[in-house]
Amino acid sequence: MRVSVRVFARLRDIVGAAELEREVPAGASVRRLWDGLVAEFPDAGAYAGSLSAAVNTEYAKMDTELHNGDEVAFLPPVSGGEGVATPRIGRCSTN
Amino acid sequence: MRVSVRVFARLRDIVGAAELEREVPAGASVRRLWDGLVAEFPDAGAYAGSLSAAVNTEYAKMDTELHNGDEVAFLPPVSGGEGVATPRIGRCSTN
Amino acid sequence: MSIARLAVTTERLDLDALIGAVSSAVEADAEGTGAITSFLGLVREHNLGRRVIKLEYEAYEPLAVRTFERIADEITERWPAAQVAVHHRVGVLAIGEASVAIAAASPHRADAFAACRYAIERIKQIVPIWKREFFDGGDVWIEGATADPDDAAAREDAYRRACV
Amino acid sequence: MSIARLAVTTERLDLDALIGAVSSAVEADAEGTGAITSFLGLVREHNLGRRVIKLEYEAYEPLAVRTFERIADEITERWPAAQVAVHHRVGVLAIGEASVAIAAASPHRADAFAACRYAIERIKQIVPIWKREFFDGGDVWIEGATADPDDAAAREDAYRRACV
Repeated sequence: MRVSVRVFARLRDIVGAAELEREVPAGASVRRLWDGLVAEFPDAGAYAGSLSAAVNTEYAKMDTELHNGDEVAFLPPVSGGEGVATPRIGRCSTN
Repeated sequence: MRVSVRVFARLRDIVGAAELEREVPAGASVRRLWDGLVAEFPDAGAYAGSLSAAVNTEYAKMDTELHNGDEVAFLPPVSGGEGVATPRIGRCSTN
Repeated sequence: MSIARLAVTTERLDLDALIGAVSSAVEADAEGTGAITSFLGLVREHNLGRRVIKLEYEAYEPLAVRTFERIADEITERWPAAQVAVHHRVGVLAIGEASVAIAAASPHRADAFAACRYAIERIKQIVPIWKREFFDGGDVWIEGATADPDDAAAREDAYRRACV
Repeated sequence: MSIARLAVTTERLDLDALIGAVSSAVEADAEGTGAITSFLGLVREHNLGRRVIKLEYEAYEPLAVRTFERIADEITERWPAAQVAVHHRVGVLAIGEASVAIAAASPHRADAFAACRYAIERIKQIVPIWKREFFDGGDVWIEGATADPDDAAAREDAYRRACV
């Protein structure tokens, strides 16, 4: 069966494209698809411990089962919000 | 010596004017001036325990000594900020 | 156009102007503004079971502005990188109108939130502003805190509420 | 004019529009809006000793909007009377521009502050948005948190930061 794959940010840079189409066996999991990508793009393997995934624009687990036509997204660690990292300066003591 | 007196909010309603001029003896304190006002306007006495005072637009203590020409303000409890009292509804537990 | 950072006014409050003022103040320092928080206090239609028609705010303006300055100094002492602006409106306000606007800017968000919250807590404690509530059936002066800027316990309470 | 309360956009952020949106949402309920808080996250010129030239934000937009909805639901669960609006900008942003704008409204100020702070903490944890920092000498993707909306510890951490 066929699924589309979306990748973002540095993972997109590694893969060299924002969107791919890939064949996976019937019943394959998100992890199976990911492992295939890492085989193609070894640098992506660095995200093994910090990756998130979504299927059809919902967050999904790595063992989620895929279906023909699914859109699977692989998400490196996120950094929305302010423009840069934000440590604390003032004297609030517990935060 | 002569001082001007400003009163606000409900205290102004009690006194019936926003500003007064009063004679006080040399060396009189804010408290002496206040006691004179309470003698004139007994309802003002209700503020004995909750009053603040200012002399020449700086917060002052009741024992602050007055000088000729001072502007003395008597301030009932304040309520700046939002439009009404603001209790808590949500589930932050310590506030 | 430059506006007073701390003011009592009869005009409608302009939060954007306050945000602009605090933002440029922080940008003058080395790190730059990373976070701006704001607070608007609005006139609510219901209070203690009464239907409110309007509120009237009255200030002892010169002391109110000096007290805003004192609060800004307290904020600088606690959160040296933060800048605040406060405008409080006086006169008659309709339901939904803003009585107070606060903007706080800082390089980092924790300080901007704390400075903004601290400002409103202290305003309610010590700024000589009063409000009269006109409700269905009468009117009443709302009396809150005895204003004492030197009350360390009140200041600590504001700090506790501001600090996560 | 009615705007989307939760959005990813390439346009300059309009905090006033967000404030208007949350204010009318609360006013529809019985108590009315008494407090509106807001947060703006701006692009700072300095980060980790680097001089930043610009930032580029990228989003997985449909999931980002769904995740804003999840955060709004979490806020309703914790602070039933609060309403929030969030717009996050994507594309290239210059120093001083706002990347995220949040407005939170509630009958009472404690809830409005908490809801606003909770929103930005959760956004940083779980919304699929990334930023690339262009600095003097190169560029780097800033990677923060592994996004896991079901991570109870992360959610609790956001709650702790939001709650005074």
